[in-house]
Amino acid sequence: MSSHSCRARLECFRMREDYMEIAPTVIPPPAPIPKLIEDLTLLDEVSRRTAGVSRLEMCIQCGTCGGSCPPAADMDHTPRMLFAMLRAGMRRDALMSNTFWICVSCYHCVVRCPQNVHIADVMYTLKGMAIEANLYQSSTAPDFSQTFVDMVENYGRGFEFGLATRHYLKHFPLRLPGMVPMAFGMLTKERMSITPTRIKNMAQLTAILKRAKELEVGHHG
Amino acid sequence: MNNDFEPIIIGFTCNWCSYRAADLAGTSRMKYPPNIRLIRLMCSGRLDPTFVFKALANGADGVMITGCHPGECHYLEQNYKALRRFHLMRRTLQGLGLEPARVRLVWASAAEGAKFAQEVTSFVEEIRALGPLHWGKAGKQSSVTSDQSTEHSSLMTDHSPKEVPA
Amino acid sequence: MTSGNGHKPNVEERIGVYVCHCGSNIAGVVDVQQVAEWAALRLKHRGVVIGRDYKFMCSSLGQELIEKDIKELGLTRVVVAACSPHLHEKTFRTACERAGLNPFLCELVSIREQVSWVHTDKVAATSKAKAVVSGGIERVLHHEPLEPMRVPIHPATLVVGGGIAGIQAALEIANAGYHVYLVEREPSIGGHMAQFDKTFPTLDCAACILTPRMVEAGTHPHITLLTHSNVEKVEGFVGNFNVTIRKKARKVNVDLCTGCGICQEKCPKKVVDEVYEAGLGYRKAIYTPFAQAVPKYPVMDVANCTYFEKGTCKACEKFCPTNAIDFKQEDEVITVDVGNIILATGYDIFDARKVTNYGYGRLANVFTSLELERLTNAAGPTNGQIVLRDGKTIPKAVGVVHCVGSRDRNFNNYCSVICCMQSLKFAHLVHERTGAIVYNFYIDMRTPFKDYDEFYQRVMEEGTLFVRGKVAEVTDAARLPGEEGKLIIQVEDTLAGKQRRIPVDMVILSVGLEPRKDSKEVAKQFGISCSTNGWFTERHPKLDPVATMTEGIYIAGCAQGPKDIPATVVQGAAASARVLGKIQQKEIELEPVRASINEAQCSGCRICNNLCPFNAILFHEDSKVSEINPALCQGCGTCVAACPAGAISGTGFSNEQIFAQIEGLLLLNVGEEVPA
Amino acid sequence: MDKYLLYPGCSMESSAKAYYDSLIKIAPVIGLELEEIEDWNCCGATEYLGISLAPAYSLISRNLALAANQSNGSRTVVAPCSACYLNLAKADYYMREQPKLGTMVNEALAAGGLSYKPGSLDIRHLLDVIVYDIGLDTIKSKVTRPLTGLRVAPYLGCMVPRPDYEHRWSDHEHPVELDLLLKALGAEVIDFPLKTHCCGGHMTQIGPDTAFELIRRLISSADHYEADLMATLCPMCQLNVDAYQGEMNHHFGTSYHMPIIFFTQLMGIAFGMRARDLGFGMELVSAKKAMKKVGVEVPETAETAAAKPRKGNGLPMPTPLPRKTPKVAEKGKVKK
Repeated sequence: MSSHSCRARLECFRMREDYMEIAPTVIPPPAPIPKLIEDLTLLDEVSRRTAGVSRLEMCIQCGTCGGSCPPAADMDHTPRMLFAMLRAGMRRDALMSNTFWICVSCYHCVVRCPQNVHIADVMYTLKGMAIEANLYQSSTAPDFSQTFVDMVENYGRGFEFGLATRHYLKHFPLRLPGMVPMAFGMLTKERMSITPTRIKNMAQLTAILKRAKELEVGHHG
Repeated sequence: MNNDFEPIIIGFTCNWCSYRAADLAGTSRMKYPPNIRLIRLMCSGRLDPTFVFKALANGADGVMITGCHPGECHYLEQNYKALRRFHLMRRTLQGLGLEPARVRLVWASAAEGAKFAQEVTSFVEEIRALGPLHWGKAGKQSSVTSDQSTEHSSLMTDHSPKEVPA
Repeated sequence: MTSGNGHKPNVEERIGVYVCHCGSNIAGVVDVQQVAEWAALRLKHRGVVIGRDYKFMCSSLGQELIEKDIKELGLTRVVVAACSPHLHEKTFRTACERAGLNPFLCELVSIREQVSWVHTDKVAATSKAKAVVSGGIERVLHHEPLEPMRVPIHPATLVVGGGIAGIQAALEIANAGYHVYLVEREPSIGGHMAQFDKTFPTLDCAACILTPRMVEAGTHPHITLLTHSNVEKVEGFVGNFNVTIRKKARKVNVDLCTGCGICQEKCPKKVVDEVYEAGLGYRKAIYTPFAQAVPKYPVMDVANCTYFEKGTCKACEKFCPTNAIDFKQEDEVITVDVGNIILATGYDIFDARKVTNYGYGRLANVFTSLELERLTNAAGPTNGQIVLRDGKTIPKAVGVVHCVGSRDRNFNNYCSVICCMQSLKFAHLVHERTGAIVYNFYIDMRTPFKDYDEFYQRVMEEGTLFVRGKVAEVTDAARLPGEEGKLIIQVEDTLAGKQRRIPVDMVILSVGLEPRKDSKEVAKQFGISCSTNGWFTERHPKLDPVATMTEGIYIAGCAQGPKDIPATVVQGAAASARVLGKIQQKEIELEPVRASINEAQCSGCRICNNLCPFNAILFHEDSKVSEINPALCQGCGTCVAACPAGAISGTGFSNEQIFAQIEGLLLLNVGEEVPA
Repeated sequence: MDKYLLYPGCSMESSAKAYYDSLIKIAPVIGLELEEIEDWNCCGATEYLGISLAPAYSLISRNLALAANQSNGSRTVVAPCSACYLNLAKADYYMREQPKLGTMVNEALAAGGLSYKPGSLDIRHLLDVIVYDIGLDTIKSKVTRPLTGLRVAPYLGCMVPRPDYEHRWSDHEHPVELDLLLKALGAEVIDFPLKTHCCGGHMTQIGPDTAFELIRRLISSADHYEADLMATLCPMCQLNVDAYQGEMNHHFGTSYHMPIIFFTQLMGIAFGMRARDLGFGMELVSAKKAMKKVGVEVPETAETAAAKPRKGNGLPMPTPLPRKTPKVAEKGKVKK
């Protein structure tokens, strides 16, 4: 009985500490940098940037997404937890999560979700927001995406060999030797070209992307 | 477009769904513009196209027809008949040189107060953008003989009472 | 212009206008005094003799005000501007009636729900209130004194559906001394409840409590049991329905049959029983669905009978000790007269094969809840043994999945109400009978009502493991040690925040309830409405849950929406109470909102005939005109709008009334301002 | 048969060359007329959307605009690559559903002198076109060397049957189209439980350990069902399962050998074409042994490798749900 109440008191204490993190105005937190108070604009921002609709407000926290997710084991938070964090306005914690970087876009959660939440698209949105806020952890994924995008913006086409080598050299230099047989095989079987192809009307694509970027800034602002 | 223009809209509701939707909008204190005036019918199937023409001819700028959702009519399927008539009516109006958008059909269940309010709001805005309808206003006649036009316009501009003729 | 039929507005009428403050509900936004004064002044030439505003018109003082004016000022019409007519129309009509004015000469217009509560601009709201009052005044001028119609009520009742709801309703009415026709399409009454083993939360045996009721219904002198029968046609109206029923041929002469069961024993043809055994057991081609069936007579399944297939066999006939088998028996069509109808047609279960990620139909040891009911039932295919689909292995670990097909926008978005309790019941039964570890996977545990949550506590105490999370998939693709040869339930344990893979031997899908596949056709046949899902719509979701929009037709049980056995029984009893009330009245008063045809104007085109959903319009071949049966007509007015000759008018909603109201609303009637 | 606008996608030029080669070979046989979209660009794969919204959708939509302008009487774009198919379909769908997005994208396209009206094209996957437009009967009639005795695990991966905006597939989890096609070729098709599970996608690049686990699941399951090879319709799936199989084996200390072949290659074999012309030999996990089984004369075997329901004391299984069954589509199949 006494141990029970003691634990309960400890729980309370811990909960209060957690709460302090969220609401620093009540009691100043020990950390010198004040963390954000519940950021109620977060959910709205995510929806707006997800082609206008996310349906996150409809989530019933059933966990179908987390249960379906093939790489869930490697995620900091299951998608469901991430959505709860978004609704709680925990911007910093949510954007620092590796969850959306591990998402493999398999759409299992999307078709199974009983509330039709646009999960995969939300994951894309969060990637963009994390990059913008410079809040992502040491994941190599953002860099991979950026490298890919750079290539597409330069050539109009993906260029696997360049991408793979650049990425591996940068992030997994120790693994590269292990990959040599594979890369060698790919090259000798003519499945990888060493030189990239460029589309003919690159100027047109560049103009389109330039304009789109300007529009995007306006959209988010 | 004249921003001061306050359109008048006549709304037809059925007794079972859409009138109750309007009631629900009221009991939930949802807000919509005061430009709509409702007439209760038993069913949207009762809607005689002449009601619409009469309303438009007598000074309404738009007509909103509301009823139960298809498949939920309390008289089984009479709202489908309303739907058919609605399309016919729009075509006729177009033939008469009117914007078919002046007549709108809305399905609203008794639980859809919010939808009702939102539809009214958007319809008022749409009609406001279309501008006043001058159809039949010149030759307005009625069995009721009186100086309606002055009173009518005075009421329409009640927002600025100073314009009311003495 | 106003009148299509030459009915001129009679400004001889004396109208009283009453504007309600409703405390501050209306007066807070609308200048009620101004509205009342405006009406009295500017619509004087339209017959308004008095305009009053009052704090609460619906109070007895407010009503007395109207009554007094009717008597003293000789009012012939009353317009009340207050709340919605759905709330107080009856109040003010009754007040008029008390003062000697025909109640249908009163018009209630809404300036609360449609004005003060939805608008904020006081000036605009007051303007609108004036227009609304003006519309009411013009309309009331065209009102006519009406008398409610009275029709006699036939004392017999038709109950459709012989599940527990229908049985309960039939017994209540029969016990009160009135006759009931109980129609059931299966060979026996009993419904889904007869398939169950135990009922939650008391765990009493379903058969033990149901079969006495079934027997009572089967032997009751006031109940005519029509099993293996379908309703073919419903004609007539409240108090006077005429129902055609097809009694499908049993191929068994029930006058001779003793129900000894030898025919089923001897029948060589084994058929999977998709109905009673939920596809989990077999029956013969001639069968009674279960031992305690009521009536006890078997029925021949012609589609599967060897004799009908190949022309030889007749084993049943050979062995029947009373020569009751009759291969030549034909369907019999009967008609019955009843005054009221109760629809208790029940539900279907959700087809679990649609949730492909749960593998039902592909993975052998995934069962539905109904299949499990049969497995646990001592009279079931395994004599109550809970085993895997191989028929012998007892599971060591079992997962019960809640919300299958329910609360899911991909399937049915509603909660099926019973699944949580049903799943808890399975957890208890499986644990008790097999000693297996039982997991329950739930989204939210819903255990309202008496003793339900206590049952949840009990199942927890028994050691059932609860995992909060909707199951993502059930698979046989083993990935980790210990998964080989098992079914793996993959789920996020949302309370632990981790994905789990739980190997089990058996998965039970707690499938939701769905409207009967043919519920929409049935609704149409009986002239009632149903929701988009297919549940029958009640007259009022709270205050009139067993009546329908069609007079004389009541609903009970799961046909109205998912519910458990106690609620079903309550509805059966409630519907019967409503019917008994009607029967006691001997005759019924109908709202006089009806359409009628002016014979002189009718061209006999018959356009209206097919439009009427209630078949109220009859065409007289001899005089070549149509006529409306006022007792059948529900007053929707579709025919009025459609009549090309303008020969049909609808009481209460005539063209004149609507035209006048339009003019009123558009203020075409307003007179010159005359100094007071 | 109508002409189709082909959007090959970047992989078809490099890592999935075998897919492209075999497609070009089999197309004329089954009467599939393809015309490549002029100067198409990359669809952004699964990467661009993670960086930014408007540019990503504009990038995709440039292809749609080019396709819509390329008048050859066809309004159907066919994409053999899963990610390309999904991206094109998704852009078209979202621009229809969210007019704001459509306006924004068109504003961007205008900078390049292009425009696209959402909904003006049908975006379909190659398998969908082959099964529903060409039809299984036509396929069957062209088979000269049935793949009798070859146990194939049909593997679709994620992005073709999901999210399936236009409801083109029989199911999200266990679609039957690829199974039926392979059966039409005479192969023995296993009821592969992971047929729409993930191959790891880009995780082979950014988090190999995660990807290896996903690849292992697929291969071990296919191996468990004793498949001779996996048949796929996605360049990324093929690349991950094929090229990273060695690494995966190394990572887990396993020794799986599970060839993965494009379904178009198997079609070519069944049509009697030479393996070399169909891009065989480009796979890193050799399909030599598996393919040896084909051509060996074996009598016609059972339709499916799935175990028949056991007779005896067992309880009956529920009857399977009636599925949408592919048949020869009528001309001018309209958008739902």
